[in-house]
Amino acid sequence: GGGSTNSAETAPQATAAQLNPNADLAKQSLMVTVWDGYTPKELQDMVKKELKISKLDITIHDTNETAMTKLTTGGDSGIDVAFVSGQYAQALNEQNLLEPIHAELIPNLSNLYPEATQLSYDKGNKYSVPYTWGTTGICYRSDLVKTPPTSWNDLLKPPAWAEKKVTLMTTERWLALPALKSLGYSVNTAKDDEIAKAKELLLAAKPHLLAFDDTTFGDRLIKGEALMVEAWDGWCPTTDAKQNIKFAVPKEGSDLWVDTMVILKSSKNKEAAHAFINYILDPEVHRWAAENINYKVPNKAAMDKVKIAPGSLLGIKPAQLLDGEAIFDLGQASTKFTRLSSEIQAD
Amino acid sequence: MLKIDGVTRRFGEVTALDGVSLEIGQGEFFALLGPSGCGKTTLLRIIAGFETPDSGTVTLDGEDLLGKQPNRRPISLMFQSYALFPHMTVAKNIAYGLEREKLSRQEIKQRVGEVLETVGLTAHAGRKPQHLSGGQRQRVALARSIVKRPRLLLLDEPLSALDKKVRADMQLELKRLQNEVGITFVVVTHDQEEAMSLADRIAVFDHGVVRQVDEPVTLYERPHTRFVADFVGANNLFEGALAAEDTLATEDFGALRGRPLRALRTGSKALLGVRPERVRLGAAAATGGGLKGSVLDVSFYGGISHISVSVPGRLKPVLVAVQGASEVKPGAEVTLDWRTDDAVIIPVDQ
Amino acid sequence: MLKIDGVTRRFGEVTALDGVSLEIGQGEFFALLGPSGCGKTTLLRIIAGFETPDSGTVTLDGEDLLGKQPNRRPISLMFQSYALFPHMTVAKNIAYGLEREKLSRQEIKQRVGEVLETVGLTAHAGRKPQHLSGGQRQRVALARSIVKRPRLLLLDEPLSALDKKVRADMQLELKRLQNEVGITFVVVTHDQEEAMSLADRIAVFDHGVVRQVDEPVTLYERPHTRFVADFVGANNLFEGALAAEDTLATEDFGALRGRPLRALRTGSKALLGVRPERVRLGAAAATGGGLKGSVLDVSFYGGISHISVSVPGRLKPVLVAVQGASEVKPGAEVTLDWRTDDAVIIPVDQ
Amino acid sequence: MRRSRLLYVPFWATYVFLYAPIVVLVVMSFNSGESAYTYEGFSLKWYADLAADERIMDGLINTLIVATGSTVIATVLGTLLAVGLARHTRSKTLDAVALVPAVLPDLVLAIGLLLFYGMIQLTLGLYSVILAHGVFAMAFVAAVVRTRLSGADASLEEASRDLGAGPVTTFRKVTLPQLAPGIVAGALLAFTLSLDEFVIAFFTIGNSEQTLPIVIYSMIRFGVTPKINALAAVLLLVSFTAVIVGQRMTKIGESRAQD
Amino acid sequence: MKVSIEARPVSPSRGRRLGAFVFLAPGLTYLIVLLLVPLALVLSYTVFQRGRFGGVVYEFTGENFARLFDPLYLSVLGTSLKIAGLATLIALLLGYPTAYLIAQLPRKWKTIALVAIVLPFWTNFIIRAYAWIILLSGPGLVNSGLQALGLEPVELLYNEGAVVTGLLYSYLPLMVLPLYAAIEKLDPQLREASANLGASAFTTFRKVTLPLTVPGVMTGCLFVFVPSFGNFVIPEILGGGKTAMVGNLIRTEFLKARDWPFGSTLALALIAVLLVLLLAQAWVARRA
Ligand SMILES: Nc1ncnc2c1ncn2[C@@H]1O[C@H](COP(=O)(O)OP(=O)(O)OP(=O)(O)O)[C@@H](O)[C@H]1O
Ligand SMILES: Nc1ncnc2c1ncn2[C@@H]1O[C@H](COP(=O)(O)OP(=O)(O)OP(=O)(O)O)[C@@H](O)[C@H]1O
Ligand SMILES: NCCCCNCCCN
Ligand SMILES: [Mg+2]
Ligand SMILES: [Mg+2]
Repeated sequence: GGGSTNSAETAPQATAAQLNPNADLAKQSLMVTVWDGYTPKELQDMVKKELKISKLDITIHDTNETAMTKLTTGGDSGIDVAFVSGQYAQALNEQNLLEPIHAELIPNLSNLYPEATQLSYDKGNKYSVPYTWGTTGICYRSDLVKTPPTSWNDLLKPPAWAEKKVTLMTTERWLALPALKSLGYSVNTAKDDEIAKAKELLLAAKPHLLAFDDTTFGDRLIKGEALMVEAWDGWCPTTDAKQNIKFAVPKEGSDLWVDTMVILKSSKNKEAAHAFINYILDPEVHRWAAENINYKVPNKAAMDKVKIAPGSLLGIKPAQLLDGEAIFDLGQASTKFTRLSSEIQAD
Repeated sequence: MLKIDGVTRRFGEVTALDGVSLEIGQGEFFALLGPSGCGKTTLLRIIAGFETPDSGTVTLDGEDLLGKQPNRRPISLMFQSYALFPHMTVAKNIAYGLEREKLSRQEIKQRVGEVLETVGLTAHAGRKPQHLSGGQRQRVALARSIVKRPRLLLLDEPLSALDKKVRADMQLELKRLQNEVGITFVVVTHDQEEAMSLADRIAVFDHGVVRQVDEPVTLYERPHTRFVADFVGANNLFEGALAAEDTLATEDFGALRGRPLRALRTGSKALLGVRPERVRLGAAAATGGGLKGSVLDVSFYGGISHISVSVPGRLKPVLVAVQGASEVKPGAEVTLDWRTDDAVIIPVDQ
Repeated sequence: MLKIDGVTRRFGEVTALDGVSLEIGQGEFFALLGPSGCGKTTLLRIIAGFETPDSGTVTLDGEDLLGKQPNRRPISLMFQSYALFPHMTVAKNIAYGLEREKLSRQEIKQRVGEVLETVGLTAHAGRKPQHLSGGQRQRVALARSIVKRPRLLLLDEPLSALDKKVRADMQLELKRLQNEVGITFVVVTHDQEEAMSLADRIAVFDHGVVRQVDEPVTLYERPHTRFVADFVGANNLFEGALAAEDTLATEDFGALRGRPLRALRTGSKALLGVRPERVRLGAAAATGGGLKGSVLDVSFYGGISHISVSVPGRLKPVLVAVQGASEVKPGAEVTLDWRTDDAVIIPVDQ
Repeated sequence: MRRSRLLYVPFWATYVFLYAPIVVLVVMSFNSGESAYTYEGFSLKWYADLAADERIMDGLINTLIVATGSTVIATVLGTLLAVGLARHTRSKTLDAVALVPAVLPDLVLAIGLLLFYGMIQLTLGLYSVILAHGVFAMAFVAAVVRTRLSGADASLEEASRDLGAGPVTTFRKVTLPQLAPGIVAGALLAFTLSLDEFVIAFFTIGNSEQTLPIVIYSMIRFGVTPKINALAAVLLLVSFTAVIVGQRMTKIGESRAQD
Repeated sequence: MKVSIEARPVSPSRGRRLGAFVFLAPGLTYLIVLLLVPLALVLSYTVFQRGRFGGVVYEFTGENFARLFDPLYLSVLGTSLKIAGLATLIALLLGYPTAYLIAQLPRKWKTIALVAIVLPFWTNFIIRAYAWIILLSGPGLVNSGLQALGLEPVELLYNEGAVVTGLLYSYLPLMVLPLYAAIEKLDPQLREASANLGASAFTTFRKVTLPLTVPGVMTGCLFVFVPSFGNFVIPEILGGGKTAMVGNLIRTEFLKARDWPFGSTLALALIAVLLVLLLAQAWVARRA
């Protein structure tokens, strides 16, 4: 594991607090914000028992955006650990809100795949620790499609039998992804002409879509309302017993996304926070999490133990994932994607 | 024309109308008179269609009225509480009914102008009702209902808020409408003089029951019942039994003279009524069959003076009316008498 | 007691009150009389505190009233529109003012009971105002303001919706309150008989101006101005110029006899007024200085008959009042005259 | 007076429109299948599921606390404000200010309050939501009450003053009862809006609490389950019961007040 | 009772100032602290710039306002006006007769009918929106019904019509309640007078009831239009993310682009549009 904490590249240097490895955790409590259903239910009790901290509160956010709002607005949010996607961790760090990771307090970092410590948004895990990772592809009804999709164009220019039976995601970076990839561009492009071309493609696609959706696409497939959807692997219900649902990464390539854990600089329980992350990275714990939430974890020790259910996408290997392009925050240029998504909607 | 037959209306335990039957002729000026709360407004509201009787029928020229929507009845009602539209000017309020008849703008304007002139509110045409005085509002309400020239006009206390002068003008106007336009009127009024002078016939109500329907002079001079005798105009009533054809025997005042209204058996209970203006006032010394009493109070009412005379054996003083200011003073001893023709003997309804 | 000084109130272009000054004494029964829209209600509202004069002062026993909140003035106003609380029963409406004085429940109950008895609504104590007839509502409003026994009671047309009997009872009650409780009254009424018989003094208003303040008989018999002569009671007016001490020279009727109200220069313009009940009606053949005319109309008003006689040279017919039903018939030729003392000569205000 | 029969068309249309989806929700809550769309048979399993869901139950309680608290604030302050605006000032500016929360997108108010709470270093909790909901709820109460007040008969208030009541007593005894239907409608509106409010609650609630809309919003993003239908059915049942009990209580109260 | 008589202006006096204070102070204080100050904070952002990674940096710029006039934002504004206007209009057409009839029901039924209007709203707006999906979607109830009748299924969901339906469903009670409050207080004698003067029920409605309840209509329209105009959840759920309204833009700027300055500027624009509408409405009301 990459334990170095002091070699910053692009990010402003954060100053590390002095932490006491022998702090009495019983005097500390934790508030963690995470997506609903993204940690197993029993985690709360187990953490308290294992770490002997006085209290663990788990609060829920529904999207990265709302987590960002909670963390960046106003005064002390009271949150110690937040689960956010990689590019948002990057943005938080840019705003100097994150505590550098004290690798010495997280011995389990060594369980991570080496690849997972060198991701573009945070090389060397200076301020974030990956929790899950995956890619984006096409999730489809193998029993209803005439031909299985292989290209993003199958979504963007759906064949007649899929007319109004496909969905794309609404969150702007993933909205743009199919178009950018089918045009052969980078998902992290900031070039106006490339974004303009992607827009044209998406505008042409809009009349043929059922909807823009990044939360209930799995449901729609199960009901048969949609036949092909843009999906994150973890949410593609390939294990659903009743329907034949499959997942494909289009030939033009896709992304690599990472959901991470970060520690807030404002936290007063930093030792407990590190202990919490360390506990998650325990192979047994992380394995159990993966099996329960159906997302792959970047923890080699854990993945080696994972029981993979038939049809599950947990079997995708890190090497395959690394074919994807990691999404990172574009700073000022990210507003171009906002505009793109507004233009698509308003059309 | 208008025929009301056995109409009854109850509100909870209150019986506002109790089997009322009336017939009102084409072009008649008909007045409803009766104590406060006796059911006058209720009757008008039934005719206009805002209240449904519990039983009974109402027909207009033989046609059933009760089944008709209020707006399809050729009837105008002036509400006792005016019910002016607060969001419309005086002129708009008045024009409202005409506009419903789809008259030309020209004609509406002209007729509104005329009626405004009639009620003396030309200067107020553009004002909203809330900026008018009480009497002005009443005149707007009146104007609004007469401007339609309906076949039947129901007026609920139309002039109660007006001073004598304006009231006289309005009365003239109502008479004119009756005579020239041939409108039939049913008017509620508590003002007896008004009823007497305007109406062709008057119905006297009491507790939802019609007591008597007659022409004014008949009603005044030949009341059928104690209630009517007492209610219509001032009256001095004496109880007793018929002694001879022209004589009522009373316990306290001996025999009193008067003319029976209808043939009565001697000995049957009856009431003698004599109007204040028929009572003659004499000096105490005067001999003869008069009642003796002493003057209690003299009050001056414009053109006439009312003298109340306390007569031993009577709770209520006897009222005497004389023209102009009177010379008698309170405390004076006087005798009272009247001509036999000036008093009526009324059978007592048992 | 109550002193009103130079009070003026304008609403836009309308001047509702124009420099009104009045003084009303302790325990007095004071009436305001005047045509509809002349400013009576406005004056009461100013005294009660719901309207502020544009200029002028109002004091009660020397103390400035205008600065005081309405609820701190020892004054009750009975509203012309009643303003009953629709969500309270009759009893609650009446008790409202007493509750504000923090009287004991016991006492409130008793006093409400008494006043309900007085206005004849004991049976209606538990009803809501919207379930009452017009006259019943008016009596509730009256009861509500008299039950407080304020020092000053302002009544705006308190009896206009009541029939004669109830009205007489109420008048007696008001008089009793004045005499026994010593309340001072300011009453607006359009009913001249009422004003005449109840009031100690009457102020006659016209277009926001006080025309004359006097005792009833004086007002009736000695009107200062043409307006008052014409407005108060029925009158027959003749224009002309003073010819001699007791004679008015008119263009169309020659010399007419009457007594001037005050010393007048011969030749100055004046008006002769003679009341209908003072006019003597003679047969046409009768000789002497009377006016000649023909009977236009005879109408019967309860106790008296009004005869209108058209006299050549006059637009308005001359009114004659006689007691009882009259024997003259329309069309009859008659002569009219009066005693010199029965007519007044009024200087014409230029 | 008879009413036009035509009026009943939109009247019933309104109720059908309002209740059709509700009926669907309730029927589907008894679905034995997993699908929210096709009814497969009768089952109460979703109710059992619901009862076991602590988050939903906690959310429900929090929501009721918030709605009650903010309705009380809004009703009291909103009514006072409406009367003040209608009777005690002619200021158009104040009128406008009172309407702002009603014309402001939730999101802007939410962000503004979040910034403001941050600025004064307020630790968020349920009460911060109550205060926040109070803002828009008050505007709604004030607007409804004002509507009723406009054109109300001012002479009643004068009569009360004349009978010796001060402004406060007049308000309590005469104005308030006259306004009652408006106030009830306003309070009902405030309560309803607060029960359902999501955005503002989301931003101003403490991190350890959730209101029901927040719970549902996060649950539903991952697909509709009939458990949610069961929740809707239970909420309806509770509301119905509350209304009927309330109705009974007022009736008892009234019959007592008769004597 | 006589009309709504003697509503003469209360003339100013000393006690009125105290009354004004007692009635106005609590509410206004509340609004100043919890509305105006927060709003000022947000609006002050309109002149600043977005930070590189979101939020705000305190450097002045006029760019945010310039951006507003981009045809993109103008077209979204147009769509929002159209959708919110339609929802408001239908709400009024359904809500007025409903409120009118509720107001004439006997007391007991009145309460029940009124509560029945708000009852559905004591569930949850998202659940209700999903109920519409069940009804309208491709395999949903309406289409199943159509198919059972042998008709072609129709596209009901994920279009502007569905958004209007959803908004209407969400805000209909906000129309009915103020209308009810306004209609209920009308003196029934005014309607009687109108009928007596020959007006049909409809004319009475048009000439008497409606004009006298204009304040209620205005309030109701405001209550429906405003939250519809600024809505973003319903367009998202029922519009399938294919329809953008101003609310979506603001939401996007605040939450996704984390461009608070521009988000605030959009919010300001939204408030400005509403203000213009309010003023226009007031002007029309005064002329009428
Ligand atoms: N609020 C107001 N705005 C404008 N004008 C008004 C207002 N109130 C009264 N007026 C006008 O002022 C004048 C006096 O009104 P006031 O109510 O005092 O009359 P009044 O003598 O009581 O008449 P009435 O006997 O008809 O009740 C009238 O011409 C009336 O139209
Ligand atoms: N809506 C109602 N509910 C209950 N009782 C009523 C209602 N309307 C009238 N009443 C009662 O019915 C009786 C008759 O009322 P109505 O209004 O017809 O009297 P009225 O003869 O017009 O009296 P007034 O001369 O005082 O106006 C009264 O006792 C009244 O209290
Ligand atoms: N149920 C947990 C949802 C987590 C969603 N992760 C989104 C990944 C895209 N960054
Ligand atoms: Mg009546
Ligand atoms: Mg008046």
